[in-house]
Amino acid sequence: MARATTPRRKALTTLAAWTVALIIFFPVLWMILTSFKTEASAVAMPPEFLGASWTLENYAEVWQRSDYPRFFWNSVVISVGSTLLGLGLAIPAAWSMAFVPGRRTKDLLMWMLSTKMMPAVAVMIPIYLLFQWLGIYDSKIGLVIALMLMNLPIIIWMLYTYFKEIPSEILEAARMDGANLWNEVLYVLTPMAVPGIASTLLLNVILAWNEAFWTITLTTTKAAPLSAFIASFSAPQGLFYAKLSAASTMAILPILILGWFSQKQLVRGLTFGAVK
Amino acid sequence: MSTQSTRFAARLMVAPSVLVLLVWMIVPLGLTIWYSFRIFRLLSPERTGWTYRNYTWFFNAPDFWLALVNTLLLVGGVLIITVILGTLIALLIDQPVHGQGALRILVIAPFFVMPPVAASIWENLFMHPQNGLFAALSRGLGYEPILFLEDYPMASVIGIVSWEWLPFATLILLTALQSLSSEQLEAAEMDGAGALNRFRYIILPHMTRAITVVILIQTIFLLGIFGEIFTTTQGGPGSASTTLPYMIFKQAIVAKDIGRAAAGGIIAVILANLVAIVLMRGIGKNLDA
Amino acid sequence: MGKIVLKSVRKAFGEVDVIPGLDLTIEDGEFVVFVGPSGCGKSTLLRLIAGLEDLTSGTMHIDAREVTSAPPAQRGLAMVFQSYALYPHMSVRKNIAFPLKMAGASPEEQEKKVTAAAKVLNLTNYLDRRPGQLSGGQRQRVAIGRAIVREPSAFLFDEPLSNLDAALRVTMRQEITELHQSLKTTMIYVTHDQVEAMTMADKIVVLNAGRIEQVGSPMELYHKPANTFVAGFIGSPKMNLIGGALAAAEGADQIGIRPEHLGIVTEGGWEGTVGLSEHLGSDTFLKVTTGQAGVLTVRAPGEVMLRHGDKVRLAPMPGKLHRFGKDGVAL
Amino acid sequence: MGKIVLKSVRKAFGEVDVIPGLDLTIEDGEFVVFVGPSGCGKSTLLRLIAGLEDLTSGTMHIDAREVTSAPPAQRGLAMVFQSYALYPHMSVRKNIAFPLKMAGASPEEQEKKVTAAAKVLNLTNYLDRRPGQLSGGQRQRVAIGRAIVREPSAFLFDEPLSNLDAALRVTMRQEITELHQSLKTTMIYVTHDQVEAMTMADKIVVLNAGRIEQVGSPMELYHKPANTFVAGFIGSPKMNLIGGALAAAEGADQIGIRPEHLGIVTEGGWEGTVGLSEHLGSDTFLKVTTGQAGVLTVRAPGEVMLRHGDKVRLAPMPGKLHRFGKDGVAL
Amino acid sequence: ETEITVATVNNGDMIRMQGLMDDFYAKHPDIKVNWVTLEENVLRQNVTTDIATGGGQYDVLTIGTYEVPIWGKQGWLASLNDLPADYDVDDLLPAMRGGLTVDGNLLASPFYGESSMVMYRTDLMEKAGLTMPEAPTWADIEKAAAAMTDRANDINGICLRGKAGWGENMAFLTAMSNSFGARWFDENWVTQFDQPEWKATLDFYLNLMTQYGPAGASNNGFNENLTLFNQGKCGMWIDATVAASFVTGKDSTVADKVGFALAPDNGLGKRGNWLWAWSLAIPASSQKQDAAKAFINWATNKDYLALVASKEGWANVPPGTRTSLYMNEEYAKVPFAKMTLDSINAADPTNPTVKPVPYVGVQFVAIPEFAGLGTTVGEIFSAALAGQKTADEALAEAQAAVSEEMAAAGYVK
Ligand SMILES: Nc1ncnc2c1ncn2[C@@H]1O[C@H](COP(=O)(O)OP(=O)(O)OP(=O)(O)O)[C@@H](O)[C@H]1O
Ligand SMILES: Nc1ncnc2c1ncn2[C@@H]1O[C@H](COP(=O)(O)OP(=O)(O)OP(=O)(O)O)[C@@H](O)[C@H]1O
Ligand SMILES: [Mg+2]
Ligand SMILES: [Mg+2]
Repeated sequence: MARATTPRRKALTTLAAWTVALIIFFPVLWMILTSFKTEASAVAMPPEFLGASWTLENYAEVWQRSDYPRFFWNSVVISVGSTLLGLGLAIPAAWSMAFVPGRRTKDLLMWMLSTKMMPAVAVMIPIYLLFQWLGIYDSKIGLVIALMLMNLPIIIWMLYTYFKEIPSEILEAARMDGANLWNEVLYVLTPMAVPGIASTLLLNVILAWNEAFWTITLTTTKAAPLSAFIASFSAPQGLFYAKLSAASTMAILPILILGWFSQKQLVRGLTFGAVK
Repeated sequence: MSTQSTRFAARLMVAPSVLVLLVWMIVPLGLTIWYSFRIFRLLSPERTGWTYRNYTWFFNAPDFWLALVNTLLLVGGVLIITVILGTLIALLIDQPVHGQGALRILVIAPFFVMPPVAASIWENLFMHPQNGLFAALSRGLGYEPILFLEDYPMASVIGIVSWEWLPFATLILLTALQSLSSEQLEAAEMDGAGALNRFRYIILPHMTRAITVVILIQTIFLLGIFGEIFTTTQGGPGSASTTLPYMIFKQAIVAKDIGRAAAGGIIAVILANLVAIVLMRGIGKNLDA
Repeated sequence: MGKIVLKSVRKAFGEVDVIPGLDLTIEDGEFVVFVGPSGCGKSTLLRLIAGLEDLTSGTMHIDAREVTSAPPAQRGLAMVFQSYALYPHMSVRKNIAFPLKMAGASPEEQEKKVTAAAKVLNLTNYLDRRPGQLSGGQRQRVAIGRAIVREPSAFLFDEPLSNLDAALRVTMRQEITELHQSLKTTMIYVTHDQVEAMTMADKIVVLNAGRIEQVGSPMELYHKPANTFVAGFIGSPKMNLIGGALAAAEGADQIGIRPEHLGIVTEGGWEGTVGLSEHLGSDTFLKVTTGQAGVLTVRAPGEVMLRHGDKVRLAPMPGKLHRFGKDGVAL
Repeated sequence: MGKIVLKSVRKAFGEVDVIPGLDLTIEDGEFVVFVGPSGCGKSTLLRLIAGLEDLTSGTMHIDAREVTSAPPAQRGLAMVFQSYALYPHMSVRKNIAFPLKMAGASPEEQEKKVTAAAKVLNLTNYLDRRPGQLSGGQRQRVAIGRAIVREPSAFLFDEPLSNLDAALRVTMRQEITELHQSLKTTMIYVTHDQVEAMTMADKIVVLNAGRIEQVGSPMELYHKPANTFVAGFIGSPKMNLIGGALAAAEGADQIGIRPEHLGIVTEGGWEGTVGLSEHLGSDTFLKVTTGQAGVLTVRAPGEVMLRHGDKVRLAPMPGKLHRFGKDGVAL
Repeated sequence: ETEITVATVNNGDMIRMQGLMDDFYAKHPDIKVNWVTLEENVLRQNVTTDIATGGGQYDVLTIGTYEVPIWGKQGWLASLNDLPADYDVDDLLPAMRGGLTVDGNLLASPFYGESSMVMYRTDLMEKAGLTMPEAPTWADIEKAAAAMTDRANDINGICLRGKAGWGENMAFLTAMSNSFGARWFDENWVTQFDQPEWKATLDFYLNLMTQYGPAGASNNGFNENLTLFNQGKCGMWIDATVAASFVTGKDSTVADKVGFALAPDNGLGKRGNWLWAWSLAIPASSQKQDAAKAFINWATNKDYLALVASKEGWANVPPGTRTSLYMNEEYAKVPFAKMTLDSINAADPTNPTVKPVPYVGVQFVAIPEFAGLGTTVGEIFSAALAGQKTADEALAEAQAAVSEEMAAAGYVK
């Protein structure tokens, strides 16, 4: 909007927004803080804030104990790969459903989502056997495909919503300007939907990054991502909060950084001023 | 703008997605239906044969109906919390504030935490009656600590899952907010609508599609949740916080009874479809327009 | 290069029959203007021609090639949308260059043509802005720019000048006319502006509720409207229609006389009282309530200073009467 | 109820000074029309008054109350946006009823007023459609309907009739004029249409690049333009401006004569050759290239059938000459 | 070069082994080991799926005492009888070896073994004017718990497992029930939860916990109780012997005030302690049996114990597998060494309780159905602990659920 907010109002909203954000963020913050405490200090009662004994030991141990870079790299390949592959399939599909809706479009959308209805544990054995049989068990490509299929409905759904916001006249204009379908999607639709595509991308990278059932069930060593790394730190015998926190912090840090860099895209609103 | 040629192109462009999803659905679904009528225990491969008892076992299980109710409670509770809070937070962080970028990252950060880790953070660092921060807080205020997981297991699980999914809702709703043309808001302002009315009559209707999407997507995810329950309450005490997916989880992972798990899966699919149909009836029309 | 033939074209949106059935031939190189009341289907017809909507039934040919179901890109037409439909994420320069880019023009050529178009359209200073930062008229000019940079087989304009000021509108009108004369490309033009319709068109198509009321040259429509609808629609202020005895005397059901064909006389004619008088400077429009002929609109010279309540006598100029039969059709 | 006073109002978008500084008083109950070339800042000025944009500097009062930084809702104004700004998710009925609903009107009252407005605006059949299913003109009418149903202290119209056909435009023009006469509410109206500006305005404000060139009644502007800019802008086709010897003979730097004030004579005057001739039916516009006075536009009667290349003699009507000094200011 | 994939649980001893691989590579330069380290439940799920479907992803598995007899019966595990002589099979603790041998074949080699025992706070006992016998009875425990409970200072007399699960509360309760003379099934696989022994067990447990236990105990497992004990909030804790090294370790606030005693009995000749080992086994389907055997030999050999001792000290040697370790004078200096050995020796998997049973296992029943059954019963008992049902209701429910499953699985005709 063209009106500037008053500094007072801005200060108030800032205060409110930061309070809410910190409340929401607090558990994560607490986990990060815990990761720098000794195990004893981590569970100390009453909780220790400033007086805690800080240490980097947990990180050192976690780093030493397992091959973090390998897990990390697998996570990157799997989550980014599956998301990009998914986007490649989903953008055209979402385009058709948003701009050329038929009578069945809504049913189709719903059906796509319904492919996610089967509880993972119930299909574990069938999928496991399938992967063994196809020879893609414990391979990155296998996981890329699995996670892509898992998230494809979500990607399509999200893109569908964002595409729906774009006035179809602009696409028509492109068509009149001689753009073929490909150009229409590439030069007009995609750039206009950038914020939507960016949040879809981020959310799906996160979903894939955090997926902890299939990634563990379908891997052993070669393709195991950070979820397996985490599973090697949770709940062993003994005190573990600090180390688990350190491992978790290491697992979310990359994605936190990715979020940081992509937030500009995520939050950029487009002015659709060119259409009445 | 739907013409013959675009319609043809459109079919062509959905085809790959439909095809892969079809395979992805049919093969496991077919196998699962097959298994659901088989006696198939991983650890007793010598016992085989056809049976319908995998299904009857669920219906006869004393906690089955409770689990159904809990499943719906979980889905409904989390949906209500995330959609309402998500909308409010999206509105708040859509305002011009200092440090907007950092702020937004903080708000979506919970989504970055892997579900098992999130559950264990909440269980151990917050809700634990002896070591948790909440306990420390209530002791500090002179109250007995609340036994979250023992006395309010479902509410606790709903709380944890809501915390995990709040960023998802917030982010989608925020993106939707940003596509609202400022001219409409200006027009409403000229028409004498105050902030509340602008929200109710302009912003909210604009966001209905996004809210619908949040509801549908989350419903599908939430209908399958079991990890958080396993980490925190183990479905208990007793079966107070057992959900259908958690029942299936126990059959598949603990008891290794694949036949029963498959039957449970089929029941879950039917339940999910029912929920989806109800939802589509109720809010599906928000998807077009 | 651009003969367009529509045969029994019908278009319905769901239940609503927007165009119930229509035949039209547009000759190569013609400048055709569609006029008609708001909501009569002008934009829809244009979109059908463009290929942005499917015909519900009927066929369409461009240069003897059937294009009934060809996609827009294959029809080689350029269009200026009523709602502009600019690309919000591209600068004005990129907006205008887009069709060239799609046609595979080299960057230099693009730049050359964009610069030329911008000059014509008074947009040179705005080339690097985004559409969101432009005024309504500026946006409309960008939309025109986007259409004229390439060489389509026909242009489709949907009220392209409605947001421009009079001066610019005159300039743009002349630019488009010149463009037409130099390119000899078929142009189809929707407008509400009488001046535009009358001055630019080779042929005017008057539409009403999706039907063609009359097709003809501007002068034909002005001088020989086929029916009362066209008579009332072409010419501003609109033709006075008079029924009753006066019409019967002429052997018609209704007679029509344009405001500019009513003279203020001192003797004879119809006596009346001035109601509203609108002063435009160049002209004065009077609403005169007469005994015999009802309320008549009169165009008087700008100097006429008659006021509310004054008595005047009006006489139709000889030979300017139009006669219509019972069904409104011209006799 | 609606006196609006702007003092040293300035508005800049970043670097661009759209309105460099402007004083304007609009009396209560006045009908003020803003005209000016596209992009001169009309819409911006309207938005400033509405409170939709912040002033960069200056002050603004409505009825002696300072509103410089009051939010729009507190100013009690109604506005029709150039881009309509309809609520896409509401039916036409709900769109129009929205301001009433916000004002807490009862459902019956809403229904009554909406029905009445719809009738005036020819929208009765469309009340249950969504804006997306309407034609451009229909949308514009809905926007007007939304503004007129309630009783604001002033109306702001941004080119409200630009997408309507001539007939409807005349009707709407009269409706708005009548509305003004019955309500006596201040109205600020932006238009590109000469006829609208001349017939509706109590006072016309001519803007150019964010500056006021002249404020006055339509007849003042027509008969006594303050400078060449106003002279050229008011009146269509625009006034012929002639420099050189002819002007010097009148003791001016430039002289101006409107096309309607040039007579076609057989003797004397300036001899010239007809270039373009535009036939509107009611009138014919001729471009005549003369030796002494350059190219002149002439409005001749519709019957005049002069054609390209014909020789004519033109003479200015007595007393209709305008004289301008060096800086373009009227003498 | 042969690559083998070893699946291990993520506990301290296993992690330590991964740090000592240089020694293995020095001895076997032609073998490369890929580790899959996972949390217990996840590991169990993955290896079970793999072995049951013949996936063949792993060459060496870490499995528990519960799985060995069941998998062995299916023929899924390769025999380890042909390990080289320096493995010294006879050195294994007899209780351990017995539990891992099926039909005369040693199917898994114990890497680390444990039992359960009582850990108590010497300072609190002293304050209460009590002494803990070496081999206490349940009555002693109750008395001590009552004496040590000090709600005002947030000290609970006793902490016990309450979290539902066959490996959580049911491991403890099943072991405890042995000392009360209870059993899961009689010789004909008839479910026994309706018998007075079980009622006595559960009543005692519930009474103890509600009176002297911590709040919210129905969610406490090993880790939660360990934390509580280390924070000084428990007077006693009966749990795995391995906990001894933690409660006396650096993260404990009560490290120097901990005493140990054998798990309690009721004078019926059986103590309430369990027997568990994490063992290494080779799937019958593995293509790399030789390399896998070489690895197992290295990891569970006497030399390995010496290796750990030399690198990390005797306190960190994986306990509970070999007689020779307990003969070692150095190791005898470790405070809880003897108590561990005595506890292990006090458990007899083939003859766990007072009355005869048709199954193997101290704190479990080595049949495939047990994981499901144990978890179901665990939930019921956990609900009872949370106060949601009475002991009688819980036992009746357990009886019904278990007997129905057993009938369905064909144990009882
Ligand atoms: N998608 C639609 N669904 C239903 N009716 C529609 C749709 N689009 C247009 N219409 C209706 O079709 C009729 C013709 O619309 P069209 O846009 O062609 O009018 P127009 O002649 O261009 O009017 P204007 O001069 O106001 O732009 C209108 O009555 C309009 O309400
Ligand atoms: N957001 C903006 N940022 C920068 N410049 C702007 C912005 N909005 C408008 N302008 C510029 O301000 C000037 C005035 O715009 P305005 O919309 O007021 O023109 P207008 O007189 O209404 O024109 P029109 O008759 O074409 O609607 C134009 O040159 C326009 O490009
Ligand atoms: Mg139109
Ligand atoms: Mg404007």
